[in-house]
Amino acid sequence: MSLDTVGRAESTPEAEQPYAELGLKPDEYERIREILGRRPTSSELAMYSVMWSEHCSYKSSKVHLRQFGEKQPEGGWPQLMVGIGENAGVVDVGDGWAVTFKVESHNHPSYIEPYQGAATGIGGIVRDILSMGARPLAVMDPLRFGPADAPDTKRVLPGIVAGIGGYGNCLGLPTIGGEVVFDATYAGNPLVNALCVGAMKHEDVHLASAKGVGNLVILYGARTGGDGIGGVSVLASETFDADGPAKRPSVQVGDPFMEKLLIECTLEVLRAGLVEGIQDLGGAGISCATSELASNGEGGMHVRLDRVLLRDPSLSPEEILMSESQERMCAIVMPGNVDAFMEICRKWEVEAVVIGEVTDSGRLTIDWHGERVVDVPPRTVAHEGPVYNRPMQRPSDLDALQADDARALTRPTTPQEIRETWLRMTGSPNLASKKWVTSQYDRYVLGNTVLAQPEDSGMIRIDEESGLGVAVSTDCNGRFVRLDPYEGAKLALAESYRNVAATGARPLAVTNCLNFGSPEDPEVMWTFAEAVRGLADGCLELGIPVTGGNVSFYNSTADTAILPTPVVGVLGVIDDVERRTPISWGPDGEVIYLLGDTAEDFAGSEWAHVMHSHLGGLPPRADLARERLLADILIAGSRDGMLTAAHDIADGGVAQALVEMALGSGVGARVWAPDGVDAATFLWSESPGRAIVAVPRSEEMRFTAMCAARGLPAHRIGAVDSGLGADVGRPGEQVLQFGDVVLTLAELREVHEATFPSYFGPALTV
Amino acid sequence: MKIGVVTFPGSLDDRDAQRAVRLAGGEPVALWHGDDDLKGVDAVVLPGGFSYGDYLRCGAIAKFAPVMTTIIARAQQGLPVLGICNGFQILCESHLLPGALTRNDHLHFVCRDQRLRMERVDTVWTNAYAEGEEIVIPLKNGEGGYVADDATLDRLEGDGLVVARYLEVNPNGSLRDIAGISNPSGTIVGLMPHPEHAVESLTGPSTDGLGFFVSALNRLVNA
Amino acid sequence: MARVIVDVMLKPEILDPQGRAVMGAFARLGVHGVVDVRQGKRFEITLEGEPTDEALADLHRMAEELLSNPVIESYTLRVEA
Amino acid sequence: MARVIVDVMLKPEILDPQGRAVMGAFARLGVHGVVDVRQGKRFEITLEGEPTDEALADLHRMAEELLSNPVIESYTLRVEA
Ligand SMILES: Nc1ncnc2c1ncn2[C@@H]1O[C@H](COP(=O)(O)OP(=O)(O)O)[C@@H](O)[C@H]1O
Ligand SMILES: [Mg+2]
Repeated sequence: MSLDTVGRAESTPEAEQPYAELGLKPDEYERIREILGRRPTSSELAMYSVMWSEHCSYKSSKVHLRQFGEKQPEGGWPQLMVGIGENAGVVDVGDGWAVTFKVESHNHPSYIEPYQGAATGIGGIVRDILSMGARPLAVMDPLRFGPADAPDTKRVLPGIVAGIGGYGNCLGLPTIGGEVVFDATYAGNPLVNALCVGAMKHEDVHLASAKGVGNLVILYGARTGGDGIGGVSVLASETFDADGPAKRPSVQVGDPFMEKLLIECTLEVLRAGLVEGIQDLGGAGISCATSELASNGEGGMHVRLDRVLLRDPSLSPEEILMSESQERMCAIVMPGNVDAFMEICRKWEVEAVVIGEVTDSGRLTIDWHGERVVDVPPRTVAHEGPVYNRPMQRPSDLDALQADDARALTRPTTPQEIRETWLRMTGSPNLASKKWVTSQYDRYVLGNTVLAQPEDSGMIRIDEESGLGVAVSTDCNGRFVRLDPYEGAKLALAESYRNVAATGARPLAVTNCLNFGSPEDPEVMWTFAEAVRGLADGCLELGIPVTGGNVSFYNSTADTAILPTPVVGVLGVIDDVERRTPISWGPDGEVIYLLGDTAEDFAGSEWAHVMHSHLGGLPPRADLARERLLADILIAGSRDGMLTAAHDIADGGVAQALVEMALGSGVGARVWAPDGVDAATFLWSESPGRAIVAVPRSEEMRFTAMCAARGLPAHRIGAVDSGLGADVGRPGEQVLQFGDVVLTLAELREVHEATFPSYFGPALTV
Repeated sequence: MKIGVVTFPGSLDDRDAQRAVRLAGGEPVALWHGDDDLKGVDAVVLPGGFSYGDYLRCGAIAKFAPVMTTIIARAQQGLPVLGICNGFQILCESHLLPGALTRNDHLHFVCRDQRLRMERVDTVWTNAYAEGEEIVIPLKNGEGGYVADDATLDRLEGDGLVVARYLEVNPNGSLRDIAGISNPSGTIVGLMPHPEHAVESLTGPSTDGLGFFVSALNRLVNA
Repeated sequence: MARVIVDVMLKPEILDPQGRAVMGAFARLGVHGVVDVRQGKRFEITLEGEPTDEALADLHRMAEELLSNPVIESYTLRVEA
Repeated sequence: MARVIVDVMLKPEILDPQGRAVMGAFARLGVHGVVDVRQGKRFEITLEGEPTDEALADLHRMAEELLSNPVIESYTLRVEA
C-alpha cells in the first residue's frame, strides 16, 4: 500500500480507517479528526491509537490519580524533588543524594510468554529509573499467581522467575525483595510487577523534555524491529478469553546485555554533561518518546523517521512508530555535543543516530524519505488524550461478603489442633519459603546489598563513606482490598510502611502499581476509586508522598476479575546501614516483645484462607497514627541499639513471624500469649500495627520505658532460648515452645521449604 | 601494589573486585577490554559477570579481547591472574587453565552462601589461608559445572592443583566437587564462587573472601 | 535404532541477541561477508526401534510443546538417514 | 547469498544435563522408546556472497575457536543446498 502522507490525508478525507481495530472508539476517532482538521494519516492514527490506549493515556484512572497530587500538606512535600508525571519520582535522602524508584506492571505479556514477558518487564522499569539520571541499584518483583497446584501456574511461574533472574542477573542488578502470592483469581491472569530503585546526586537529576530549539534528537541502543507492535494497546487493553495462549501477538525479546551497555553508556553521557533531556522508550516506543519530549519541552520537534536504524528493513513508518523494541533510549543533545556523545556510544558499542531536532513550531512533524507522514500538536498525543469519568457502582455482593464474619470460623484450641494448624500454615503456598524463587536471583552484585529476601525490606547502601542507605518494601493483601477497598489500600500502605520501619529505616516516599479488572465494569471502577482514595488519604496521614507508579486494568479472565491488587511500595532512608535491624534473633537469651494490640482480626487472613477457604467479614481498620508510633519506636530501637531483631506481623500473624525469626537464626524460643488473648487469635490474627522484637536483656528496661513513655503497648511474650530442647524432651534440638505445643525448628524448616519444590520441581534451594 | 581489574562489556562484579582489592590494602587499577595496555599492574583479576551477554558460551567471546591477548602472554610468563566466575570461564576458554564450565546440572541459576574447603594454599591467591580451612562465600552462576576428562582430573588431583572444593552441597554438578583450580606454579587461579562478595560483614555472608586479595598482596610484597 | 533431529530456531521476526553477539565477534575477529547469524537449538533424539508414525507423531508433539516455544520459535524435525 | 550451518554438540563423554532433562520430560509426558537425547547448538550463518574456500576456511576457524569449545564440544559445518 502506498505511503499515506499528510497531503494524501487532506485530499482523501473520506478514506476508511481501521481505528476500531486499533482500539479507538468512534468518538475518539472523531476527536482526532477535529484536532487535525482532517483525517489522520495512517502514521498519525497509529500514534494516537497507541498513545490514547488505556495503558499510555490513563484515560480511566486520571480523574482518580489526581488525588495523589491534590492531597498534600501545606506547602507541599518537603522531601519531593520530582513528582508524578515524570518517568519516576525523585526524593531527597540527604547528603546531596537523591533517590528514584517506581513499580510497573507487565502482566499480560508475562502470561503470553512468561520468560520474555517478565524479562522485558524488568528491562522497562530499569530504563525508567535510568532516564531520571540515576544509576539503577536494585530491583524487586511483586508477583501473583493462580493456585500453586494449577497446571497453568506450573507453566507460568517457573518461566516468569527464570525471566526475572535471567534479565536481572545478566544486567548486574541485585534482586532484593518481592512477593509471591497465590490466589484462584489470578489463574489465567498472573501479575508481574517490577520495581527498580536508583540513586544519583541532586545535580544529576534529568527530565524528559526537549529543550533548546535546534538541539538534536538522538535515538540510541538496540535497533528497531517489529517487536510487540501495538503491543501496548492490544496486549494491555484486551481481556483474555479462556483460550488465552491461543491468540499470540508478536512477543518482545529482551537483551539484558544490550541494556547493561545502555546503562553504562547513558550514565557516561549524562555525567559528561552532554544531555539536555532524556527519555526511555517503553510502551508506544518512538510515538511516546517523541511526543512526550516535544510536549514537555519547546513544544515542537521534527523527526526523519527513515533515519531510524532498523533490524527489519521492511518495517513501514506506522510500524516503526509503534514498535516496542526493547533497550532503546532517546536523548536531546546540543549540536556541538553530538560528536562527543557518539564517541561514548562507540566506546560502549551502542548504535546511535540523529533522528531529528527540537523546534518551536508547536508541532511534531515526522517525515518518511522526505514526505510528511505526521503533523500533529504533540500535547494532543502525549498529554491531552481522552479522559473518562467511568460509571461506578459498589459491588452488589459486598454487603453479603462483609456480613460473613470470619470470627465465627472454628479455631484450633487443643495443643494437637494448634500444632497441626501451625505446621499446615507454615507450609501453605503463601507462607512457605520462597527460596526456590529467590535462590535464582543474584542478591550480591554491586556489593551494596545490606538486606534482601526474606527480610522485611530490601536495603542497599548508596554511600560507601557515610553508610547512607535506603530500604524498600512492597505489599498488598488483595483480600483486604476486596472486602473493603478503602481500608484495604490503607492496609497495604501500612504494611509496606511497617516493613520499612522494622529494618530501622525512616519511610519517605511511596510508589504503587494498581492492578485491577476492567474499568468498563462499574463495580471494578468503584473498587479502584475507593482504593485510590484510601491510598491518597493514607499517604497524607503518614506524611509520605506518592512519587509515581502505574495502573494495570483489564486483569480478568472471561468470568473472573482478579482480587483488586494495589501493590504499594514504600521507600525509607537510614543514615547508617550498620544500624539495620534484621528479622533473625539470636544468639540467645533475648526477650521477645509483641508491640501493638491484638484483636480477633481473621477477615481476609491467611488462616481463614488456608484452613477454611473463607473470604468474608470486615478487615481491620488501619490506624495510621498507631503505625507512625510503632515506626518511631522501631526506628529509635534500631538507632539506639536496643533491638537485635524486629519483624513486622502480617500474613500468617504472630505464628508465622515467630517461625521466620526462629528459622532465620536457627535458635528456638519459648512463647506465650498475652493475658486475655485466646491462642488462635494470638497466633493467627492479622491485626495491623504490630511487630515482634527481640530485645537483649541489658536493653529491656530502656526499651519498655520508651514504649511506655510513648504509649505503645508492649507485651512480653517470650524469650529466645537455645537450650529449650532438653527441657521438653528434645535434647540437642532447637524448638519453638508454646504451652504444650512443641515444634522443632527442623520439622518447621522441612514443611516450610518442601512446598515450592513439591509444586515446581527440584531446585537448589538449600 | 597495583592489581588490575578488567572490565569487559557485560562485566558486573568489576567494581566489587576493585573494592575488595582496596579493602585488602592494594591499589585497584581499572583495565579496559579494548586496551592491550596493562598499565604496569602487578597482578590481574578477571571479574564475574556476563561478558558479551554470555549468550554463546560463558567467556567464549571475551577471550578474544585485545586486553586478553596481553594477559594471556604475560600470564604464561608468570603474571598472577585470578579469574572469578566469568573470569574462571574466560581462563578455561583461553586454555590458561584446563577443563571447562558447563550448565549447572539442575539447570537453574543459583545464588547461595557456599561452604568451601581450601585445599591448595601455596598459590599467589590463596597463601593467606590454612590448608583444609573452611570458608563461606557467595556463589552465583548458571554455568558453573566444572568438567574435564578423567586424565585431566587425575592430573589436577595428583599435582595438587585443586584450590578449593565444595562442601555440604555441590551447587552445580562440578566433577569431584571442584570449585577452583590453579596452574602448577600457582600464579593463575580460577574460582567459581565470589570472594569479592565476602569482604565486608555488612554486605556479605562473611569476610572469608578477603584472603584471596590479601594473599596476592603478601606475595607481591615479598616477591 | 533411529536418530531423529529436531532443530529449533527463533522466528525470523524475533530478536536474536545470541546471534547478534556472534555477529559482533565475527566482525571483531576480521571475518567479513557475513550478513546474518542466528543461534538456535539442536536436539539429537535416539529411538529404540524404528521411527514409526506414532513415534514420529509423539516427537512432533514434543517438538511443538516441549522442545520449542511456539510463541517465538519454530522447529523442523527429520529422521536422520 | 549462501547459508552455512554449524552444529555444535557436547562430546559423547560429557554429561548433558539439558538432554537428560528432556529425556525425563519425555518419560513424564508418556513418550517412550527414546533411549537418548542430546541438546546442542545450531548456528545459521548467512553469507553475502558465495561460500568461497577462504570464506569457509574462516568459518571453520570460527567454528573451532569461537562457536565451539574443543575441550567439551565438537562441531560439524556444511553449506546448505
Ligand atoms: N498508580 C499511580 N500512582 C502514581 N503515579 C502514577 C500511577 N500510574 C501512573 N503514574 C504516573 O503517570 C506517569 C505516566 O506513567 P507511564 O506512562 O507508565 O510512565 P512511563 O511510560 O514512563 O512508564 C508516570 O509519572 C507515572 O509515575
Ligand atoms: Mg518512561
